[in-house]
Amino acid sequence: MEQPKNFGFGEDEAMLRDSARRFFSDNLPADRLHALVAAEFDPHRANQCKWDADLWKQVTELGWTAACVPEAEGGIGMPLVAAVALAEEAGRAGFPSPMLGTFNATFVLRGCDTDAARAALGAIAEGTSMTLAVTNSRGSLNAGDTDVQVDDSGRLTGSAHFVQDARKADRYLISARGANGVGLYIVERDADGLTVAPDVIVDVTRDQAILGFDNVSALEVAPPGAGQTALEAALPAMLCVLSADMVGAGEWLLQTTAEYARTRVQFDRPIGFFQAIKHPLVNLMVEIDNAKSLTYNAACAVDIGAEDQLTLARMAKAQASSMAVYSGSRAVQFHGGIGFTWECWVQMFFKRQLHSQVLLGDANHHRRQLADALIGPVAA
Amino acid sequence: MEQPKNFGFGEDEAMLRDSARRFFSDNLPADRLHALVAAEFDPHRANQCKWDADLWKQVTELGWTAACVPEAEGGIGMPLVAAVALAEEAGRAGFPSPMLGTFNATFVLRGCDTDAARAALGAIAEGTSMTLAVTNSRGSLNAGDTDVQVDDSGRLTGSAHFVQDARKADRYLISARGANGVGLYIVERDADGLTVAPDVIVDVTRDQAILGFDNVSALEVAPPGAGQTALEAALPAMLCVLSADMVGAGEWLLQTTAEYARTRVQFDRPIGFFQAIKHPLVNLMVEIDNAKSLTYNAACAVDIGAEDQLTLARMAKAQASSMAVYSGSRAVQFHGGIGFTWECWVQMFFKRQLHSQVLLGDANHHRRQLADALIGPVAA
Amino acid sequence: MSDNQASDTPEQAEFRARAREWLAANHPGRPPLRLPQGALEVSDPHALEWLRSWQKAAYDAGLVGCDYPTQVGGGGRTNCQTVANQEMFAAKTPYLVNVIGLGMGAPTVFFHAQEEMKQQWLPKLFSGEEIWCQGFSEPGAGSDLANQQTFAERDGDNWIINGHKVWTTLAHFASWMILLCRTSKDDKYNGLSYFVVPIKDAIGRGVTVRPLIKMTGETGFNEVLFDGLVIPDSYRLDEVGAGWKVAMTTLAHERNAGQMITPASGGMPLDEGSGVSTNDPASLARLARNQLRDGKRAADDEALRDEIVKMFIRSEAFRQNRRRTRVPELRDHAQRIPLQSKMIVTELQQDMAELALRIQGLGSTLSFTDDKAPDAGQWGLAYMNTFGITIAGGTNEIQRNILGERVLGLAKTK
Amino acid sequence: MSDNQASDTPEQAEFRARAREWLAANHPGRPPLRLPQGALEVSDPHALEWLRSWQKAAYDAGLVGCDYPTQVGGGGRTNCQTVANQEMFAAKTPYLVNVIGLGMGAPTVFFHAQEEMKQQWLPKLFSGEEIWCQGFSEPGAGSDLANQQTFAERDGDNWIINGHKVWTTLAHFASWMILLCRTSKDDKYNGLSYFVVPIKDAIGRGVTVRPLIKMTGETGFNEVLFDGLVIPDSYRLDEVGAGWKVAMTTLAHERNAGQMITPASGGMPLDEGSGVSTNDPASLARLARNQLRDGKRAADDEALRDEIVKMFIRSEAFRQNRRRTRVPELRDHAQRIPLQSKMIVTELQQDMAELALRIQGLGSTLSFTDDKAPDAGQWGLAYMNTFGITIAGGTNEIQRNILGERVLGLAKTK
Repeated sequence: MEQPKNFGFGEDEAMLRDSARRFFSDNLPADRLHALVAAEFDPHRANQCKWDADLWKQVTELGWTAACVPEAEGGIGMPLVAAVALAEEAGRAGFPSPMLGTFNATFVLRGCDTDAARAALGAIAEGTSMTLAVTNSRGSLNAGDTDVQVDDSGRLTGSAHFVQDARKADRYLISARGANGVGLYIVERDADGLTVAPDVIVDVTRDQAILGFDNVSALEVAPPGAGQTALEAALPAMLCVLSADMVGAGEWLLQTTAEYARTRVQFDRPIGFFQAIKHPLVNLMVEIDNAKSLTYNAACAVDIGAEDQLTLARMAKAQASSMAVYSGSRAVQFHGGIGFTWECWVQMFFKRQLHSQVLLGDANHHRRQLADALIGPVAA
Repeated sequence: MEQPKNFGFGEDEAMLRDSARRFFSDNLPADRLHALVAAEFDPHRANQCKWDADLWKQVTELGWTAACVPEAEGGIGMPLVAAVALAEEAGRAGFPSPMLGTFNATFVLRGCDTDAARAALGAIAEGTSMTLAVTNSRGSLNAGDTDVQVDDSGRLTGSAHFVQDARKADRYLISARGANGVGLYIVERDADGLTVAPDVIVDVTRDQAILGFDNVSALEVAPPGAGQTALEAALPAMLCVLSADMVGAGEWLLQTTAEYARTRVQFDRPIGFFQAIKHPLVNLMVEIDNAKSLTYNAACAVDIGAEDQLTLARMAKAQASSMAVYSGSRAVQFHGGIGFTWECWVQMFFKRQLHSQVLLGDANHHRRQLADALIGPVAA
Repeated sequence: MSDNQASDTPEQAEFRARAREWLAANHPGRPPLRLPQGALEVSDPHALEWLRSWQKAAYDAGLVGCDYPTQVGGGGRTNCQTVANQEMFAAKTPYLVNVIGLGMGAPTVFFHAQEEMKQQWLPKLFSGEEIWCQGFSEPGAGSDLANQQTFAERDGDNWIINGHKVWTTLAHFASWMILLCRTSKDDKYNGLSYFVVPIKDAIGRGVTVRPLIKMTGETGFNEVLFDGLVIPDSYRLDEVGAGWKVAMTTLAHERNAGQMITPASGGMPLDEGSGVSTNDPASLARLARNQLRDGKRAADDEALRDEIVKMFIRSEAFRQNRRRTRVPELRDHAQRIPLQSKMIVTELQQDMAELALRIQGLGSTLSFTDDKAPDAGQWGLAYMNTFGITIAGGTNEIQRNILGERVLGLAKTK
Repeated sequence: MSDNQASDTPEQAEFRARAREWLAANHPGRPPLRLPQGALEVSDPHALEWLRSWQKAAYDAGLVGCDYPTQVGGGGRTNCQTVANQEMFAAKTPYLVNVIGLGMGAPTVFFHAQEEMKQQWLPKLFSGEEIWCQGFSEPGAGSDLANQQTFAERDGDNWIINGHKVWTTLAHFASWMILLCRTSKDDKYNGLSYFVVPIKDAIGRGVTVRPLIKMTGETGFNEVLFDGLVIPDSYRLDEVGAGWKVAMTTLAHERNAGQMITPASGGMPLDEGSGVSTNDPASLARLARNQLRDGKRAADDEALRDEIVKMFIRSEAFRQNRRRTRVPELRDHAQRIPLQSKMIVTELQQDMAELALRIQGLGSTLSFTDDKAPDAGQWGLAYMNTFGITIAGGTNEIQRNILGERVLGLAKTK
């Protein structure tokens, strides 16, 4: 299939991305992020959820979350590459927000051909945030697995695990199993019978929780049977958005460490002089560039409906995941003692990268799936 | 099981090793090896087999090949660690000879409880060289697979492949399938009905051939059924000897490259100043030390009959194989343009290492077997 | 498998038997509270007291400081500390808490202090009654040890100390610090001198100790500020200007390449239930057998299996390398393996912990303070803490320089 | 998938259509003899002639030198060489044999020679009538390009050249060499000057060409000795003492970072039967499906599968990186990706070939001159030849320095 010029990344997308970059550099430089999520530190901390809800409100007012909502539902109707560019900037800022979840929900809902889904997309365009609650207690990556049951009257019982930014999102998009298969449902955060039990997580820029459902009434957006299809169809887009976040965070780690290597003097030389620092930083740059190019390519493939979009998106996530671990590891190591402290901003991105690498499957998982596509299945 | 002191490497073994080291430094420094195997170069060369048969005769007269033959058969009765030390020195010299094959045959024959096997061990002690012919055309690593058949009157028909140093060894130790399973047989190099069809190989310090058997009369050293057991029992020892060869060759590559890095000046400094050279050489040193310690440990485990000897020997070969590739690769790279030429001695060891890594199974093969032993089998 | 006994001298054999007997009868059992992964992370005073009483018991039984002369509180034995360490490890004892004192303080004091000061300091160091810390790192110095800015100025029979040290592990409990500082600005190396300085007794009188928080959220190390601390000249080690030489004694012992073997106890699993040991690849294998990934056991994923086996191989190689260092005939260069040891073990631990996180999948997102975290969240904690050790004591980048220069004879990278 | 066409200018679109049409009618078909893996390995005069006739045909069709002015034999077009290269690759044409001339000689001459010399040299360079080689490397110089010892001494209107160059690929066929040499011993950088010197016509009159044998056993490169070669001053490029500056033009183009796009043809599989392409991970997958290891297909070994997939990912990333360089909005630094390209592609090829050898197992022991070798022994040959490219043109170690310094702004390692 012929791909569009420039990954379909045109003037509108560039303008949106540039405004996002300015927004974060004005509103959430790393020192402010640290003050927000790490400064008031409790060593025996409970499950924190520190974020700036006002900043998020501004983001929705700027139309970022409306970007990929179809024009028919009141959105801007931009391609996935626009969301990818925004996610890359958010990752570069370590932005604590329900942005990834809202993008994920957007692409899932776009695959649900129901009025309720269209209405939910409209709500997103108007600023409502969402997150997915589609993972069971064992962290299964199979869209068909869920610990939530839906009864005939559309009420949910059970639990959803590893729900990202659960205390930031306004609504949840839940997969639940009914008699005829898996359907998708929306529940408001303050719904009766819903409990949000926060996890204590390592990442200081996110929050995560277990949702408990006790006969909770829900809005059906995909009927039983159609839910799994919609989730699977949205997987390539979700992988792209998450990979872009990791690319942005990786670039922050690279540039911050390079800056440190330019200025920190040891043995009478800036440490960037030493190839033991210089060459791994170059290798990290290569890993980031690979992840970035694969991500934009995969997003473009999604936008044009290419057949191999899942293969290309898995490549992007596999590369982004291994890069993510490397970026954090080298940034801490090359910052030396300082990099090992809570005070240093590096730790926030280090942890965000570790968290991101396992979301939606790590590098190993995706490479195993890719092997089937690229080499052929293992003989029985 | 309690292991003996010092891996069982005592004064006798040290003396033998030291004399081997002196022997090679006197008789086969790298320039002489190059003159022997590489100087007369034919770009469209046929299957060469260049070696110094007189030097090999001296080696047998020094009693190296008798070292691990039991005293009862006229040998010295030393432990495997002695053969390992000799193989390490031979690898360091890139010694073209049937030494590895003869050691392999020694350990296989020690596991065959027959008079014919004991007599064959006696012949080894007296200077007869041997090599194994136990691999089929598909390079199977399973001792039970063979393309040679034995009939009721003990005559062999079929072919054995990837036979190492086939044109140097006096006799072949062949696995052949009869009605009651796999037995082991000895055939002289000049036997009637035997053809030796040389391969053209990359390694310039070895030769390799396909043996064709057309109703060849053979001496049975292990009856049908017992051959596979004897081959399998000798595998740990064979892995140790081969790993030791790779350790020696790796050390030659390390020291030669370090010497080059101490003297070669670029950008007004010896290139060893640069961490892009220094650190990989240190990493190579670590890989060699790991392989060496694992090899002596595994050999010691064989000598005391430890239950986990195969596990330990697989660890040694896996480590030695990955080290071997790395050692050759870095030596060529750091020698720069010179390292890329036929004239440079590095190429001989580079190719020997590539050859050794795949003999008896590469790193990947052994790690897969180790996984079953260390983690448990894969669930069905 | 162990060949420890096979090579014992008569003195070692006798000592080993007594140690084994004593340990069988006197293991302190499980602690009444949760201990951190290592002595360097101890921040709870109750944990300190429990560990200190174990160290005292071990010292009284002759298992700590065995090879030091009796005059300075040692056991007066020859090559017995190694035996003691082996037996304590085999008996799965808790770790010794005065780890900086034993590993760096004791040999430095022993080789460089005046006789009467050795007799004052060493017995309480061995017993753990007085905790020691170390003052090498400074905010601007990093791996360049000679770049010390903390200054000691002579004032008659005293010295007045001003400056700022960081990463001073255990300083919040320490009675004494071994301190490298500058006594002359004219010469980078010869302008350094080495002191032992009081910490606990001098707090508020020239010494301030402030905790630093690690990226894990744990405390355990500190920064120490000196503001006109006055100490007597008898606290000086070796000559004025000989600080660099003394520091080399400290560093050699830190890298396990010094003359005195460091007393080391350990082996007790931190978590009886899980049996997690972040040092042991068998823990990884167990984790993989217990962990589901995408509906399959992680232990059934061949690519992960391969990664786990690589850890087993590296771990076994490390053990066998140590064994080979005791065989002079199988060594190429006396320092070749000992100088690798810190670098290898720290990178192995880092890679093992990183692999564990990938085996855990989504479970790895949970903090050790979340009860649901697999293996009590110890792998994530271990992963982050390994950066402390790949950085501290000379980064592993510096270790590679040292190996390349000392063992392979390559030109100095400076 | 390709977005080549989508971004064409009108001129490019028209040119593309014509190129495509011509190529469909004029592909030269399979060669009558076995070609080596690349132009740099050509040593058989028959192979040279066949390849030269292809280059001449492509030049006459306007596919070589498209963006150079018509006065110097070029096509006088704008940004059409890229289009020609894409179409030739898609049409699976043979490679262009005058590769050093096209990639380094032509832009260097074009930007630095006198007008009449350009007109003399460039048309025959483009057509392949005259083969060019390059004289940068010397026995003692390696990656330190400024350390040239070959000396050119002024003698009225002439220069007299003495010295020794190595790794001069294609010198045995070359009419001309671009030559960096020293004209003053006083200044390392400003003492260099740059010349074009005759080779073929001067053999026996001050020039000796001797073949060097590569570790693979192949020839293809040489050493060239200059013993009093006399050349006119009109063969000098740019000013006396400007050699370093001119060399930067050469190197920038060698690294695909220069102003002129190098004419490049290719894509024809070397071995029609096997379909092996040592550039393509699909070849690895195919090899693994055909190869038995220990009774199982290599393609069923999950750890090998994982390694193969990593190659697919790196290969796809390389393709997409090149695509991204054409999107200014998605670039962070103009040179960031172009400067990576040589390093990445050479290491990818090296790693792919090394993996192939492990997939082949015992079959990898066989030389390309053994008929039984799997995939005609091309992987082993490719593996060894990749060291030529990880070393040549500035080792990849130097490439990493350049990237760290120019793109990340790190201090120069010198």
